[in-house]
Amino acid sequence: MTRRQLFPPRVALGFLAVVAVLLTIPTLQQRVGFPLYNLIFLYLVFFWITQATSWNILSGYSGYFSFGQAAFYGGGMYTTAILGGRHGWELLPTLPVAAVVGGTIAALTGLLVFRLRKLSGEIFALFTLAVALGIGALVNNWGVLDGGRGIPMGRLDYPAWLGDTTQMLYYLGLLLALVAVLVAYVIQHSRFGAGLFAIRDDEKVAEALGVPTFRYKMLVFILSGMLAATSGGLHAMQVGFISPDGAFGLRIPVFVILMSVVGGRRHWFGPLLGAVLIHTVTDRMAGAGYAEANQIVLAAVLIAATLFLRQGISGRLVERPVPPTVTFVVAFLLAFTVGGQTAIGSAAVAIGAALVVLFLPDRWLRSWRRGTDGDGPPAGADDAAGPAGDDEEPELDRAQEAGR
Amino acid sequence: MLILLQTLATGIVLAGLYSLFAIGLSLGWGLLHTINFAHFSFVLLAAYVTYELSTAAGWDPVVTMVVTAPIGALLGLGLQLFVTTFKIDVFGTLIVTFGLFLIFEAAMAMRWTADLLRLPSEINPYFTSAVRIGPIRVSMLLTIATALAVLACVGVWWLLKHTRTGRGIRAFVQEPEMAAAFGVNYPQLSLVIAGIAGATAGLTGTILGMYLSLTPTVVEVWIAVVFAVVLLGGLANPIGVMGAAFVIGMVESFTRQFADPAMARLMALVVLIIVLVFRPEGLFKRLVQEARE
Amino acid sequence: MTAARRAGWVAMALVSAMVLAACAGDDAEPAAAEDGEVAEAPAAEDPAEDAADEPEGEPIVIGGTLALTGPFAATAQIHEIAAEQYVEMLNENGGLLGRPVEWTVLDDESQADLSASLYERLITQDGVDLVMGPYGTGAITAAMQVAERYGYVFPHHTASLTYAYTYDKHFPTWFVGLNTHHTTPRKVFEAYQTLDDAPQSVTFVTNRFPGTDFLVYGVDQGEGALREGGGALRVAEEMGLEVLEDLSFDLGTTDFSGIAQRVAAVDADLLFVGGLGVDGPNLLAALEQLDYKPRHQFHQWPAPGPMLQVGDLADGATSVTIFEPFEPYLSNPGAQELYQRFTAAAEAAGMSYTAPETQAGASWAAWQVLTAGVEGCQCLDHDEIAAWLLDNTIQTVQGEFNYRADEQNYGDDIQTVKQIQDGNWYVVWPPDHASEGRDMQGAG
Amino acid sequence: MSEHPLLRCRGITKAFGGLRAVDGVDLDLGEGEVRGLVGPNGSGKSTLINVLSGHLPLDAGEIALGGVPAAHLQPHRVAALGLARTYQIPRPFASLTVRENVRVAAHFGAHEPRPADVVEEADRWLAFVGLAAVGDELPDTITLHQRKLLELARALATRPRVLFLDEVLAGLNPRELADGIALVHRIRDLGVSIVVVEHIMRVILDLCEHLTVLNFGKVIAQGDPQECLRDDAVVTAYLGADDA
Amino acid sequence: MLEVRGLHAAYGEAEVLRDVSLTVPEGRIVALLGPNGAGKTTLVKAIARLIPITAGQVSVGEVDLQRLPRHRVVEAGVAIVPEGRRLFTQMTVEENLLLGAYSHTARASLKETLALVYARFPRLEERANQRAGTLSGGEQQMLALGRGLMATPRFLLMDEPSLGLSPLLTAQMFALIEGVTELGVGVLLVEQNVARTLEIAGYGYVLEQGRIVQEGDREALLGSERIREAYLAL
Repeated sequence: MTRRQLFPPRVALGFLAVVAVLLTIPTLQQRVGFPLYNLIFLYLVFFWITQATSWNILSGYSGYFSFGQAAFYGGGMYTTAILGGRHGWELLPTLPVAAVVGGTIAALTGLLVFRLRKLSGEIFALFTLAVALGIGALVNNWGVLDGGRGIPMGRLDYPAWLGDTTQMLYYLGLLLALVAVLVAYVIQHSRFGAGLFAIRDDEKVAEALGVPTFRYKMLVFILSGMLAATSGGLHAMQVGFISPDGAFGLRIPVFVILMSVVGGRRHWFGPLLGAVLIHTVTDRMAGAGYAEANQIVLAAVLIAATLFLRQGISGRLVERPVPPTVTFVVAFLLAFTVGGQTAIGSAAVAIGAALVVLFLPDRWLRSWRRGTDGDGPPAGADDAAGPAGDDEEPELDRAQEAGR
Repeated sequence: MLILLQTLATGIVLAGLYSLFAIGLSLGWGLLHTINFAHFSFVLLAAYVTYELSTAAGWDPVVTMVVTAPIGALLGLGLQLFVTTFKIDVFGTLIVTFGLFLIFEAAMAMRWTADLLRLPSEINPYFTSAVRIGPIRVSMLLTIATALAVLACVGVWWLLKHTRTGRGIRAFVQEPEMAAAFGVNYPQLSLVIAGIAGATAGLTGTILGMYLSLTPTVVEVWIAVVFAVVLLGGLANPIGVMGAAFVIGMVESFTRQFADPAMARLMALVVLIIVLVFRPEGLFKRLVQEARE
Repeated sequence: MTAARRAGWVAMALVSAMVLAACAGDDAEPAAAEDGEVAEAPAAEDPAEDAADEPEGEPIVIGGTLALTGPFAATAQIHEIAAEQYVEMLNENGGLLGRPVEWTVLDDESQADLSASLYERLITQDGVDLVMGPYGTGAITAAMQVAERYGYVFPHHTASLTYAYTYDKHFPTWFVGLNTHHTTPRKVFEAYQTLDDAPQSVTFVTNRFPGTDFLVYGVDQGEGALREGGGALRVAEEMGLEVLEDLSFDLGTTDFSGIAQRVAAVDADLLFVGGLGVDGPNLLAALEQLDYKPRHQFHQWPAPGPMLQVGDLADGATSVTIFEPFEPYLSNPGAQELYQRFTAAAEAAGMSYTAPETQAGASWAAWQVLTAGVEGCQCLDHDEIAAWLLDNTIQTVQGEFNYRADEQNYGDDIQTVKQIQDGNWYVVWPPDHASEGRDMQGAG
Repeated sequence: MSEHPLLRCRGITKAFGGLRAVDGVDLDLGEGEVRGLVGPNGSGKSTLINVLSGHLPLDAGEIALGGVPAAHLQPHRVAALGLARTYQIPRPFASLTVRENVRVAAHFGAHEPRPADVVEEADRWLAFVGLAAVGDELPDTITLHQRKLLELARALATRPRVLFLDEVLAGLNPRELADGIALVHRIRDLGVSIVVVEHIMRVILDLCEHLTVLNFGKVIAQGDPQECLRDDAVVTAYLGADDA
Repeated sequence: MLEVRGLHAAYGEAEVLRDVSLTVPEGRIVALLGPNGAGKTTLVKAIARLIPITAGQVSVGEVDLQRLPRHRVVEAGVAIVPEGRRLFTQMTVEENLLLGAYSHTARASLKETLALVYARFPRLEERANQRAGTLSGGEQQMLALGRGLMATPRFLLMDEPSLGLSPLLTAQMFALIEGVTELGVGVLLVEQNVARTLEIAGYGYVLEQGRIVQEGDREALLGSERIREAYLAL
């Protein structure tokens, strides 16, 4: 909701500090010489942050749950692949085109689902899935786009000052993630965001209070599509070989949903948190031949988060910010220095520790602080878990209205 | 003319397989408010069971249905109990069962590895043999699937339409409060539906076990087309499921016969998108509808 | 459900995730990964074996990814077993440069982009000495760009988009020549021309998959360094075959009845199936339902087991190969070891088809190429390894490789044509490579 | 009926299937007027409000708000013209706090004057209805009465010229009822014109200067509340044909 | 005898019913009067166990309804003809009636009850295979009543059966309700329409803001100022 200032000094400083640190990392990497993979790892984190955040401003903020993220991601990826890989464009000019393509796909889909028919939640979700699969099938069959052969990316030119490919991906990935997060932040704290949240909770009431629901939904859909497609276009450089089933498959939607649901869909910070968390876990487990175990664990977390954690981790973190943050920093340093883990391994360990602290029942934490006194009812946890039957009464009312 | 009839016949048996696959999903969604993504896992698990029983124990693959159908039913019951216990809403079931789908997929990959498992021809004569009607030939296996599909769909339709249980279910879906007031014990009836839905998954699995080379991910290519049938069919309408499967089957069959075969799946998706835009409720009416939307 | 219990559930789930993640993090270290792999491999070592030269010193770490899970996992398994066996054999025989060899394999989940970032990780974090290519055209194409970025020698076994590989240190062992879309069909059609009932017409059925699509339809003009736009379709016309039907289908197609009807309707002399895996058997089953058996049939990359399992239907079917578990291939250097080790390991792993054929052969050859380069230059320097490989003839289970820099490191097409006869595969073409007493058979 | 009413409705008709839920209703509302809208159950009051606020498309009739035609507009356009409503059963945005609920309304609503600071604006209305203390609570943790007040605060924050109150006072105990009546008077004193739907006739008499009585979707009496309630048609509608 | 003693019910924190007690004898019509919003519908739902109560007791003879699982209340002899009919609109008339006899007790005499209902409402028999949603308002109300009777109840809770009906149809409906008592069924008739209701009800209760404020026989209530006050503030 609107504060008097969009960026209070604390928030602005925080953003600047994080960005400043991240900007120095490639230089630092060259000086100090820690593994280059950390850059790639961070690029992938940026990529997932961008994807998850772009999904979330649509599906988290406005409540229209989409399974069609791949339509934008794949659309952007193919734009860059066709223009760059086939027609020899430089990388940078392909990205705005990718954004336009993503925005167009979103706009057309939005016109269909929001104007022509108002599709309900589940149908909307499956419709977007059908659109993504449909575009995939089209790309697979139409030689102008691909025709099933796949497009090897080769090397695209880009301005030399962006450094080598890894650094270029890193900087551009960071930029996109920053844009995505800022967009999410600004939306959340603006009139636009207030309107979207209202749409999510009760579209009819929102409309009655003066929220131009159709315009807002279209706008956020297009914005989401543009962000995801730009990020997909850049990611084409990382993927190297673009094929329809890779670009329009289920993996991207699954992961962005997972990240946002676990991280929290109602806060700009949620998908960011989810992306860092899930990608770190996946990176540590999947490569090491634990793909199946990883899949089971992630799926279990998805189920648990859906059932018990309606606000995601960010909801909990907002209530209890300090102990987990401190735990994270301490655990990271310990693991890195004493434990001899890699930076990413340390991060995984630290995240684990921080999560444990985050989800310790309040009673325990209080009893640590106050000795043995642990009688009070656990506050917070209720709110974090969210109300189960929020919508019952409005449902009833809607039903009555329709019945009259 | 002959080629037209042949294409029609091919489309019909394809539709049979699609409707057998989709009927359980449609019932769960329309009657139990569970969009069961794990239906696909149930099918694949049953397919593996058919494979195991046929190769290791030497059963005729068709006979394995006496095992796979109950397994499917049990899985359906288990899921329904889970959904009721945690009071998951429609949308929640989609996410939760998708999680289950991922878990099943990984677990099956651990158990059966990623290797291609295929029933050898000598114990699976159904795969290559055909049913002949005059000059027209259709796959024996798909004909079995079609017979099962008709049995399942018509059976469910009859159950819903003409039995006390079916009346109770329909009444509850329309007016839960009134149905309860007149003595409908929904938790019990919902288990009946969940069991039937699961059993059809088991039957589908046996058919696919004979039809495909099994890998843990093989079922993914069916997701789009099966959801298309469910959405087009109008929820919980067994006859609608058959009708929708017929439409999709024909679209695919005719595309394969008279246009670029690679476009078949695309055409099916295009039909789905167009129909959803103009008739979000599907091509067919829901047999059972909430009184108030 | 009380709030406290909810939080408890979540905490449990997350904690277990993290514990696993942390463990995985440890195991991702090369040393530990080796343990994991050894534990999976069959413990069939013979203690009586004379440990001639015990390798010593710092291990040489070779990294790579394979599609251990996901849609390509069925075939990638073959490469995993082959690699394990090769490394085991290497270490039993004194290692590489006298040092032990460790094989770090990561799972790319059949995703090209994952493969690319995992190679980044192997090279820049884990600091592997050498890399081995992944499985699958997409993953290889993606990973090769990473190898190129860091100048690593990149042997790979199954990539099929020859024209796309311009990296000067990539070494293919799917050794089919740069113009495979031209040479492969030419070889196949030539084999068929030797028959008394040589086919006069052909029907193409093509999977819309990068490799198969390329082989049948060729490339657009000006793509890569190819001399021929070509593709099997064009080659067939050039060689005087009449193309009666040209059908393509989607990856993941399971219903072939419509296609089968069209194939049967035109009744061409030769059915050219540009498919992979079980496409061939599925199409044949659909044809069988129509009581139609093609007079001649060629299958691009069939899964060997399922093809044999369909019985009579596939009798006389041909395919191309670069390695088969019989003569003359078994006389090639290393072929016996491959055959014995692979078969034993595949049986132990419970695979349905245990004999090594093209896939295992390509994998083994890739390892042979890599170790030949290292032993050849007696170093781990990538430039020197590449230079040595380009300058020398490499002996592999497939035969001799002569890498030519001017052909994007491809050389001659050394594929042969194999055919199913009496329920088994035999090499039948060209004559000097044919299995003993076997030649190309016409429609019986 | 005044010459230039703020809200002018003529011949409003809305049918569901064969049933004419609202059948040619004329309704005027002057500046600063409080008008009661009553009628037996099912007489069409809620439907009328839904039609006037744009939730349901009307079949026939004209609506003008401040001289501007308001029929067939989307609800957010109607809101922009300055019409706000509450819901019989409160429909708060469940995932937003009480304060955020009001802020959404302050952000949108009537086009002008848009408040410079929605935070202050929202807090002002929270204080106005007496919910300042629970501003940070989620709607499902406050009482039903408070949720009804939240409905009010949210409607007021849209800066309406016309406000429909759909049974905001139902289910209150006598003391809450007295407070509620006082609150409605204070809203009227702000210059807002109000249509009150209410079943408790004493409340109607306390609140309203004018009354419109509906039965079977038609206006059966209109004018002074006391007179309306004595009207034979009204008595019959409520108590039955042969009045004792 | 249907007995309600000291019943309290609430939606969340708002108490909607406070200490309500009433009795319905078999074969008689008891009116429950009161203005809109007084809590009449809530009371009916509470008796039928469609909403939970916070205190009090509802019993039919010896049976305490609160102790039964929800779907067995109908077996204890209490059926409902709800406000707004709430028919199974997608199902046929006959299916609605058959569903009325869903309970085990009612199923035993299904055929006879159906014949009886058709005899009383010949209109329903004519339309047996028509979907309930396509009936006219009066026919729908008839069907709701018929469905209630199919449960072979000892007590019928009727919530505003005249809602939305024209005066003529209302009169017919009330005649039908009177007929129900001939079967020995006790009726709790919730109505706004005071005069009409008291023509057929011998006894009545007046509910205002969740409390019974008055009870008495027909004459006492008809002359009551309290009722005019409650309805019209006069």
